[in-house]
Amino acid sequence: MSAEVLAAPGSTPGQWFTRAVLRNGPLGGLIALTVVMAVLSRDFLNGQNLLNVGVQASVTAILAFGVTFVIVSAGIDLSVGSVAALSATVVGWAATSQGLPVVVAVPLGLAVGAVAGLVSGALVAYGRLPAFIATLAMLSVGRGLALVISGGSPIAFPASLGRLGDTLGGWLPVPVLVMVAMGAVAALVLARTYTGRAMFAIGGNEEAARLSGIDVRRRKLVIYALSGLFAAVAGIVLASRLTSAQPQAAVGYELDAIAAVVIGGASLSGGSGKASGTLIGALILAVLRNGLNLLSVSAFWQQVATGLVIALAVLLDTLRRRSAR
Amino acid sequence: MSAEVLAAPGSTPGQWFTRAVLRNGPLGGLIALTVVMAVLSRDFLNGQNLLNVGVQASVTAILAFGVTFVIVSAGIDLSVGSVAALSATVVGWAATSQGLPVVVAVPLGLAVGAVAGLVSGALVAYGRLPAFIATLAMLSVGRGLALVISGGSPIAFPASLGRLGDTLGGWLPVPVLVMVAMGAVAALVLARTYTGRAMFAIGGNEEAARLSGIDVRRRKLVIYALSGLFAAVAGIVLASRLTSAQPQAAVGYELDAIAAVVIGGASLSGGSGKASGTLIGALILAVLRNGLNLLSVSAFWQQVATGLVIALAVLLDTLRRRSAR
Amino acid sequence: MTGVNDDVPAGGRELLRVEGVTKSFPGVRALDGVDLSLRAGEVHVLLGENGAGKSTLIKMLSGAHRPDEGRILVDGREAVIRSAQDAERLGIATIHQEFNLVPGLTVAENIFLGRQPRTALGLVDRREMRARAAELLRRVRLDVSPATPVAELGIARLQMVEIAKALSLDARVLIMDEPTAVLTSEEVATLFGIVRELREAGVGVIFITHHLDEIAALGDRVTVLRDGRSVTEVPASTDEDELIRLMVGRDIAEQYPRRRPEGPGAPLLRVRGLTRAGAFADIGFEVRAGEVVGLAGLVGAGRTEVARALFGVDRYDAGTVEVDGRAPARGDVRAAMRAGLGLVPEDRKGQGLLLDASLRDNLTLARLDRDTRGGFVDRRAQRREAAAVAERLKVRMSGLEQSARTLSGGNQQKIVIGKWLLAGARLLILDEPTRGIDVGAKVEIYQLVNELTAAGCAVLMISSDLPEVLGMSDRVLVMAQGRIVGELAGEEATQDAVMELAVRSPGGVGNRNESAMEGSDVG
Amino acid sequence: DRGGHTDLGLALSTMNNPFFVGIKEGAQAEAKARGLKINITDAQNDPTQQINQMETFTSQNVKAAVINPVDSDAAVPAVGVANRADVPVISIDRGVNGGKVGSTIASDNVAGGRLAAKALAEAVGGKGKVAFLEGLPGTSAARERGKGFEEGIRAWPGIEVVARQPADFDRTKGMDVMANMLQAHGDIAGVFAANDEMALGASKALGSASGKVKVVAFDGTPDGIAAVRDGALTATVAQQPRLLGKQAVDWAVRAAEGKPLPREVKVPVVLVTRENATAFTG
Ligand SMILES: Nc1ncnc2c1ncn2[C@@H]1O[C@H](COP(=O)(O)OP(=O)(O)OP(=O)(O)O)[C@@H](O)[C@H]1O
Ligand SMILES: Nc1ncnc2c1ncn2[C@@H]1O[C@H](COP(=O)(O)OP(=O)(O)OP(=O)(O)O)[C@@H](O)[C@H]1O
Ligand SMILES: [Mg+2]
Ligand SMILES: [Mg+2]
Repeated sequence: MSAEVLAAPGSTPGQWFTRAVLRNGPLGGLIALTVVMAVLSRDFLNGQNLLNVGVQASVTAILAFGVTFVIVSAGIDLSVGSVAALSATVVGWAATSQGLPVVVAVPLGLAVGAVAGLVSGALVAYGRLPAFIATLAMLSVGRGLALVISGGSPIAFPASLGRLGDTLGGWLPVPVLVMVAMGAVAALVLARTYTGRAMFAIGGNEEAARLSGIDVRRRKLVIYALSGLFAAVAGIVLASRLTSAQPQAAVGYELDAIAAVVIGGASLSGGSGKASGTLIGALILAVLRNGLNLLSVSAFWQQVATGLVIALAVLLDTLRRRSAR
Repeated sequence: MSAEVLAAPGSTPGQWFTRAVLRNGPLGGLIALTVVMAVLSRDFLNGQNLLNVGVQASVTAILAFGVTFVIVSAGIDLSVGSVAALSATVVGWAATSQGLPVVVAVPLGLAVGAVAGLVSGALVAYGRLPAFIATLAMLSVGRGLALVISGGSPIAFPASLGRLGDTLGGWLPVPVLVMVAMGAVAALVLARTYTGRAMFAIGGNEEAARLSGIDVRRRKLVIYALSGLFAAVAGIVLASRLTSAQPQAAVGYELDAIAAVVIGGASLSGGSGKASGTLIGALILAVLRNGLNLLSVSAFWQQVATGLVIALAVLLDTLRRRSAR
Repeated sequence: MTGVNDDVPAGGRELLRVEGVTKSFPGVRALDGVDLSLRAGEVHVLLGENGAGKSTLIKMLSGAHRPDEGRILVDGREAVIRSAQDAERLGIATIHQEFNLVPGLTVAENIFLGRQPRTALGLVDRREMRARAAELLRRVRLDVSPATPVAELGIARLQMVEIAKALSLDARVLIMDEPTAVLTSEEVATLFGIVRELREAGVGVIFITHHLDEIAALGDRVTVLRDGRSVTEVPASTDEDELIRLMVGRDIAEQYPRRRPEGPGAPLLRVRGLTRAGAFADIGFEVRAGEVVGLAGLVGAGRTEVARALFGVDRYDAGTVEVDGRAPARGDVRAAMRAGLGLVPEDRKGQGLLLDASLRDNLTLARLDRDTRGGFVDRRAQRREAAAVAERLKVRMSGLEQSARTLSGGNQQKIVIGKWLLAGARLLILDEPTRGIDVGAKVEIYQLVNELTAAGCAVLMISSDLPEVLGMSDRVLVMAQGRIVGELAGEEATQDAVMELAVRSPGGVGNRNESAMEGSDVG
Repeated sequence: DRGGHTDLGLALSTMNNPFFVGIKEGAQAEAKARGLKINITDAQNDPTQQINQMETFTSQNVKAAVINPVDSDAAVPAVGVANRADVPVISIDRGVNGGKVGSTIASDNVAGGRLAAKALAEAVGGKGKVAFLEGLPGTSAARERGKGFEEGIRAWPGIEVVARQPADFDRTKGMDVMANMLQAHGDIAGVFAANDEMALGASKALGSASGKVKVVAFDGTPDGIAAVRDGALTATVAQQPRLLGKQAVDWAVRAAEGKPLPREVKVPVVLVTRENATAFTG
């Protein structure tokens, strides 16, 4: 629905704008915000800055793709920020402190992310913990382990991995490429795989999914493991950008990731959500932060503005849906 | 159910213990944790330290009582930490910077908390935002406003209010008294008031509540306003303990408060919850932190342990309910 | 329609056998040593009151529950059915009493949920899935696109999707738990046709229903459950009174015991020109004190929408509603309640009950305001009131603190009605009041309706169960496509007359095919 | 041994920054050398937790406590806890605005800010546009370093601070905020970042321009020093966290023994530039 065509012949620009926003939901919100920023700051709308926005969105977006799986299946994952930091720390520890080759260190980091997700998933599926609590516990445990492994200090990232944070051909940032690739994977998983469709079924009606022969518990393991895996990728991209694994990186990113998913049109009660929407949600947050920095808005007011825009973006989407009825 | 008598004649202490924990749910968890801490540290079980635990639980508990209202009605409130800081900042600003008398400043701070809750409530009830998003926005806005009002610096609290953080008769800490009083109010609200019963009805089945003549939207306003009001009280107690209002106080306390409510036996899907359970939940968290500090557990491992205990406490409660069936 | 099976000793070899199965839930022994057997090519009807254990029994066969004791044999070999997948492997397909559909997914995906066809790459093959779904939809005569999200379908169509889903399994044993409860006669006829085809093909069918007339029409054998025990097994040709006696353990003199009070009273409800674009138009009627007015029509005729608009749940675009001469504000449930209206919604669990709350809280919910003084609720008064009304309605419960979820369907419905009695409603709108409720409990609800009208209240009864509408109403209004197309007073109201109006479009041209009329014979 | 006995308590404000980890390590090493048992806690920047932790220390009957205040005002009640239990208190890195504190051992943040201003001004040749990456709003380190920097830079009329944005002491945010600032101010000559972490992020954002744009930082963490050595950072105002930690234990022991204490112990800040970076050890 958010992909409907912008067709509104014979109307004033104002009407056109309102309609465009209302029709296209999250995308409309992104466009509106972009227009506002472009009008307010002449530095906003240039290629380099837009690439910056892309880079700045990348980590949140990759985290948010993983969280989309969980939210579509009516769960929630508060642990992704911690898991990202833990995975990156493990990569740094393996590659730098233990001197393992990168081709071993990276899969190890990804595995750690997936296992952290698996543990949360097991607590949810077999321990019947509410997802909020299971992943809150993992938030705490993951961060603690990252600190333990690193001794609290950043670990340098091998130079070869640093390239993940760089640009290709001097202009195309690799984090943006990774974001797009992970987004494509997420879209494919959601739309076309057995596990993806099971996410919608579990989120829409868990009992029905179970009675239709879906092994709900095993699927939940896979769902949370995927979220952990995406978090690990995000953590590695983040550390590559910084060329060091920071045990205290990505604190609080889980809320940004969840906000991105919901701004992108998913429902927290499960059963709906799209990778494209999530990408748009992450871009909205990045445009907002970038624009507020460009406008030199005071630090304190930035927080106020961020809150207002999050509320407004979701409000617009809610309005759109109601008017679409 | 959690108040059942501990009667288990003719069994080994081990069996008795398991049974006591399983029968009494959150209370059992608290007792078990206390016993473990008392065994591990000889400093734990003395009067002064236990009063310390009470004080240390007080702010989380007061926040959590407010969050209980919201969770019982199947909502969630992520903004309570920010709102607590905002309210305390307003009190400090009014009393110290503006020289208003305390009897004006405190009601003003309480009003600010209630209004912040009201705004979240309006976004949820009339704007149809998911509670997670509405209160996430308020988390950001509230913190920003606290920083704006204070200019980013702590504001001294008037001496008369400092007494709220002190002890009575040289031993009885006032925060503990406030906690008990607010707990009693919360219990009364939940069990005996129109709004309290409406919380259970809305949380149990919102559509059925609406079709039975409960004005769901207006009640939601009241529910979130109450949560904001409790947050304001917690903020004032916190600032009194610190003798200054800190705009960056209580960051992340919302997760502790929610964890306390859930550990206390409430369901995040609404319709159940008790003030006594919430108190126990807050005490479990405080005993855990106090005990880990007493045991000189390294800061990094403390985070791991905290996560494990949160998961374990809720797991035990889930087990108990399943075995009670 | 006569049963084709009366004289044919139906069925071949035994497909399924249940021996001494027992199942307990906390506080309830739902099944106690139940035996059952199913042969290939027979329709075996399970009959019993609400809460007798029918659904629990079939849940053992579908893998939703495990028996505490006893065994299940499939093809003579003992089978352990742990999950829906196990059941599927054994060739058992089940249509559960509760819908098991995912609202956000399409019809095609719901049909193939968990078993989607895949492409060579292991991805879901949507084209194949839609093609196969379209085939199944044709078979159940459901005219919707496989790409429609099921959230957009009405309750009857949902049931047909469930049936298509079960058929897609090509099972040897097909279990149907009250499939006809939400269907109109037209769809019931389609369903019966399908079941007969399956029987010819040697499929064994377990069929649960509260509509006794369907038993002779479709069944071969009947097993009667009472209080979790299998009481007896009789041929399906056993007459209805005898079946009722076996089921409830006593005779029920009259299935529709309507007693009309002397003379119509003053008008209680007056509706004029009520319209909401896209839902209903120009609805006008009157209900007088002491009357039961039936509102009949095909599913989707707009009856529920009208009820919701009257009660202030939804807004309306035009028209007036007067209760006792006063007009409650539009779209305001509380105003409607103050005026004396009460609504027993069609979706009992979704809209009528707080399933996990106590019976006391459920019963007193609609009078919470009145039990509140200065912000505080008089809990003792609530308990007293709830106890009194529960006693008056003869609710079968272990106590007022029992949760509503654990009551049987009939008792749940009594709780919803009790709520409105306590709220002091004088005009009660009952939307599908006896859907899924057993004969015994139905009669108790009808007696309650009599008591209400005798006390000067009135009832507007929406029902898709034609015998019920005819048996209990003093007047019948018929709706079609959002309009009232006719009113039939007591003696003119016959099934044929109602159906003729119901299938007629408001313009006056009949647009339904013959099967609707044929289906109406079933009743 | 049921927790055994504990001699000293060290209540750190946070461990989410290598600087504080340095203090911890310095203190731990010194305590070990003296055969003392020390309980080191992390308040995660929450002053309330700090009170709780001081209460824990008194429950453990420590002989002296060291506090690294989250906030100078909000630490007063925490110090009060120790005062009431007659446990002597040393404060480290930041002062306490009340209560009875034996000694305050600190590197001077305001003076450090001034030093940074001077270093930056000299590095850019006394004129041009500069940007300022602020610390986490509301924290005392952010305030004091900012104050020192603003005071110091005022002495250089040729220099204009064109942008001022918080990056919360966080490396990622430092990078993103710097990138955004560069969009609006492509012509800046220098940056002051209120800690090394933000500076390292900023220097990444500057990328190829990092040679031309001078970055002055604060803290002197191992990563920061290394970056100065490589030329990615122009200079950093180094505190000496290990030394701070060591001295805290020294003075705490003296306090426990009832020996007289100086009110203030200033651990000097050192401007680390490319020249002295190799020699510097925190
Ligand atoms: N999950 C459960 N937990 C507790 N009690 C249950 C559960 N499921 C069923 N029961 C109880 O078991 C008994 C049998 O219920 P069941 O649903 O099998 O009845 P039924 O014959 O299908 O009734 P109906 O005609 O209303 O569908 C009832 O007393 C019911 O309340
Ligand atoms: N939530 C909805 N969204 C869209 N259309 C709906 C919705 N609910 C009902 N409808 C449509 O409105 C029309 C009237 O439906 P309604 O449920 O009022 O019929 P009814 O006569 O009460 O039938 P029933 O026998 O199912 O109660 C139908 O065409 C139905 O499909
Ligand atoms: Mg049943
Ligand atoms: Mg209806």
